[in-house]
Amino acid sequence: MMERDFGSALRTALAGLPEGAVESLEVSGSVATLRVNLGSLRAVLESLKSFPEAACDFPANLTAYDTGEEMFLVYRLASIERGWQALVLCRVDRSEPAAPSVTDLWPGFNWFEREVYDMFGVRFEGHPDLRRILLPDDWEGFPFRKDYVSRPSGSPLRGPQPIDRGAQG
Amino acid sequence: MSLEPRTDPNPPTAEPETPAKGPAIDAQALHQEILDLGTQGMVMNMGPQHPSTHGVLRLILTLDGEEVMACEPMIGYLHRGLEKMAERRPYRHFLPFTDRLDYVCSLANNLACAQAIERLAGVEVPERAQWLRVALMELNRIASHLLFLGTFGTDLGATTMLLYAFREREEALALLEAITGARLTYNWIRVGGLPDDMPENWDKGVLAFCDLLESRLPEYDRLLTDNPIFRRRTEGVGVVSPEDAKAYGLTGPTLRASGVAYDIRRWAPYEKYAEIDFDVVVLRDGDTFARYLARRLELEQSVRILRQVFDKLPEGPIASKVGKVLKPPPGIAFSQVESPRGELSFTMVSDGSPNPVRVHIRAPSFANLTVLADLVAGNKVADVVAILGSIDIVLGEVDR
Amino acid sequence: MIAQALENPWIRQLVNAAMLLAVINLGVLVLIYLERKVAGYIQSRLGPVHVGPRGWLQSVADAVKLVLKEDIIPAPADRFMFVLAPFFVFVPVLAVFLVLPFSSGWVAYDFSLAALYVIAAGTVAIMGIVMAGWGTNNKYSLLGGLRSAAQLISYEVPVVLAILAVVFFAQSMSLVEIAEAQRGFRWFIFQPPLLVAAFVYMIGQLAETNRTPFDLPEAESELVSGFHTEYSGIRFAMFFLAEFANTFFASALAVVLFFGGWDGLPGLTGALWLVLKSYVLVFVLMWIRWTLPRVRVDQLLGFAWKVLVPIGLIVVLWAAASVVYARGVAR
Amino acid sequence: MNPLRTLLGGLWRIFLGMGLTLKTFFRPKVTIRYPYERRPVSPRYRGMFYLKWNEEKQRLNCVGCTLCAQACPTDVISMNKVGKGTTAGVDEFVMDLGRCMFCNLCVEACPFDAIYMGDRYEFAVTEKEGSVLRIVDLAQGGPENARRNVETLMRLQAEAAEKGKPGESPKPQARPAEEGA
Repeated sequence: MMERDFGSALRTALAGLPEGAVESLEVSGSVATLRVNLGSLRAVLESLKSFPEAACDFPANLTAYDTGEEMFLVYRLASIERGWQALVLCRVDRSEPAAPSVTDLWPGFNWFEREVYDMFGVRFEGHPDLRRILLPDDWEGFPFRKDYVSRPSGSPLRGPQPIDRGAQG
Repeated sequence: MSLEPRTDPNPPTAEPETPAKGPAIDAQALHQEILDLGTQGMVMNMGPQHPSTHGVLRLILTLDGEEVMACEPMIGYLHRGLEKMAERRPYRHFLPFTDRLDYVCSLANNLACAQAIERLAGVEVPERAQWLRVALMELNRIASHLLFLGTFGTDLGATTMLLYAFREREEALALLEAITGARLTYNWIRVGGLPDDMPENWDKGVLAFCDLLESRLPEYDRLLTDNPIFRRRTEGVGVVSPEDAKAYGLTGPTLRASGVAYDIRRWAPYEKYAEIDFDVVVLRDGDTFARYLARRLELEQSVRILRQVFDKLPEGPIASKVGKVLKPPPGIAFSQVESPRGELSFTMVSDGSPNPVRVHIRAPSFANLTVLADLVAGNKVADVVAILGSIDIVLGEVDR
Repeated sequence: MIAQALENPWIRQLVNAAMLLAVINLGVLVLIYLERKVAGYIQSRLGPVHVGPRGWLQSVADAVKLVLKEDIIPAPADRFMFVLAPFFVFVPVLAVFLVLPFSSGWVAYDFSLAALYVIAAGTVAIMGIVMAGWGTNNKYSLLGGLRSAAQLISYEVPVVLAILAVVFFAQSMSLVEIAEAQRGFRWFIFQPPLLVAAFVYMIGQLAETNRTPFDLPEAESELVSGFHTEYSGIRFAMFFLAEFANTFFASALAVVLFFGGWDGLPGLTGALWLVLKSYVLVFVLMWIRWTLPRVRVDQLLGFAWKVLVPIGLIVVLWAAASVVYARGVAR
Repeated sequence: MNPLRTLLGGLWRIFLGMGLTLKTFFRPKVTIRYPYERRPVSPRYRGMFYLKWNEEKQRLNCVGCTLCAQACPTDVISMNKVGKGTTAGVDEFVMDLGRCMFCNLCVEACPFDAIYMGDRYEFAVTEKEGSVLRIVDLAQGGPENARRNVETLMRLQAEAAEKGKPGESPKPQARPAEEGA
């Protein structure tokens, strides 16, 4: 029962979007997985939040992952009242990663976006203060990209190894 | 890694250089210049090495006397790159690393990580193991909340509270040591269950501890909860409205103190929480006292849960068979666990190889810390310590 | 030869002063040990046990350690203020012991305006603390120093009012006469107005000696340790001793003002009664310290001006009225 | 509420708190005076490692199968295997404790009941090299057992050589824990 009305609520919420916006949508249990293309990412997220049926107003998680060939953004939004959550996946161009910032919709994602920028180099347009959050400000390269080369710093006994900062991402 | 000191993002404004030694000082201009100067806030560093930042958190406070005009938290001093390390090891080798995330409640991290792998690889966990996992979670939650009571009391000056809370926490750690062998970094949850069964009459030890704790809770109330000075220091300080709490992605007691009923044990029940009868502690005021009281009342709920676990504990295997090399099918999965600090979630991506493509750790302390900067502005220095203490963060899981 | 040297008044006063200094420092060492033991027992732990029999020599070991430890003067510090500050805090505390009557004969100097002298000498310490706060050129110490200036000044007023009420009853400012007026168990604490005055006095002295719940200037959890963060070695020892000597003096003065000074059952000599009673009061101060949390700065000042000072004024009026009424009836 | 009542109410609750601290003042204390008294340690305590000594066979159980080394997330264990089949054993077993997390994965992975974590928790060292433990430090019963182990292995190898047949591979003894990670 839960899946049917969550699925229908999502479809009504996303009805107003252009055709190619949502590439795929499956619902299993209380989690809906949407694949969205970058162009209409912002529109999908806005409708997920504002549409009364979907009402995904809780910013549960935002991260990214890089498989070496493609890079994906992963948004997880929950609706506390209705008890379901939406997992939104969106492919991002690896060489020039950029995405619309959603800090105005969910202030909670401010630091999450800064961390994704810090680790993957995804530039979030519209982010109030896009700086590195975990690494020192003058760190070169984005460590979590698969093409970031850094040999391990050696075991304490073998002494510090010269750290090769690796080819820039 | 560059070792020179980090550049200060907002260096104090440069001194206006004194006007050149002209023949006559233009009094009017000088006077105007002094007026324009206005009160220049004193930029002060609280941390990263400070008695009450609960770890290596650095707060750049701009003070106007005792008032805090602006605060910018700087994190990353404890960043070890755990998520990158996970990509270089087989799935199950990463489990011991998760103890070092939220080192105050490491069993919650173990469970979140194991649960993510189990969901990714479709591994079933036997009944008995699920019940024992619930017992371990609640015991670890009690130990973590006791540590909170102690350090929060010390932050506000009541150092005796630390000794009383740690006296009870010692009993909990002894019980956890009896079953896992370790006192802090347990690493005692495996993919598919537990490494070993509980020693015999361990349950009697836990029930005895529950009675002891229940007899000591009224003492904590007399020392802190009902103390007028403690009330005056915490009531009405750092209020978070339910809308802001949700918008900032706060979770755990910090969110529930503002009136939002979001507890993963009831919202998306995992292990055996669906079959356990307990109340989710939800308060209304959203101030520092409410956050303290939320954790104080959760202690009673955890005791209630522990008592139910042992009379429903079935016989049976303690772990399910998992092959020598674990290769989950390609895909993405995430786990959700209610750690004492909030929703702890591991998101894992697999491409079928023995090593994960990506392991992301959604740490509750990281999300809860975002609200600190806005909460603290306008309060006093003493309140900064109280508010930070009431959010109860652990830097291990903030920096990962 | 010694007896002949003692005739010369200067030598006698010097010996007298040296003896007083020794008694105070010894008392403070005992006090430090007592504080750590009481803190331990309240927190269900043992406190110092290793150094000496049952840990008695612990404070001696602390003192020796502090003296031998290298005392560092931080580079950016204002050397002159940094070095001078401990003396400004330590000396007034010792100076104030001058007028404390251990028993009828045992007083260094029976000053007729002793009460006024005590208050005046006490305020010099405020300058010392602010000098320390400013001198170390460290932001935490500055905050600690300014906080304590505000705190000491605002809690000076209730203490003065309480002492004033006592002076009305004793009709004299000399501590010896105040104590004399209470001989034969007619302690001032049993007079209703002075009971409230004692309450106001004790809370005021809690703040004067920077003890919890008013230990803001050295709030560990906020300001690392306030004005004496950068001090180490002998200079820190002076601050440390000053604080404990001040605590002892505050309770000894309370005993003289309200609990009859050296008046006690004939068993012991007068002085021992005074010391015994003040140690009981010191125990109460420690007991409060290890139970209550710390107040915030604005609450601290608000409590002083909005609660303690009004009560103090009422007590003074009430005391004056009851003295006049008693005099009227007597005549 | 009128101010007098709040003041008195507050005072009363402060006295309640002080009553508690006074009661604890007279209650028995919880201090364990380490090093004179020690806290009892549970049988499953994960302290310093030791290689189990087999009394009848006069050798260490370890056959050098490196399963524990593979199970270790931080490559703490390295060993030098001698002999083959039933005469297999180790004459050197190095554990670099500087990298060890005491996570117990090696003990669970060992099918030959050879490596355990004991109850000793005082093994601080003054320099980094001190944290690298050799077989002489790890063998249960001290360094001479390490020596005897090597002697037994040499003897077994000599007997196997002159009988001319390599022993078949060692069967894992019965072991309570299930097949580990």
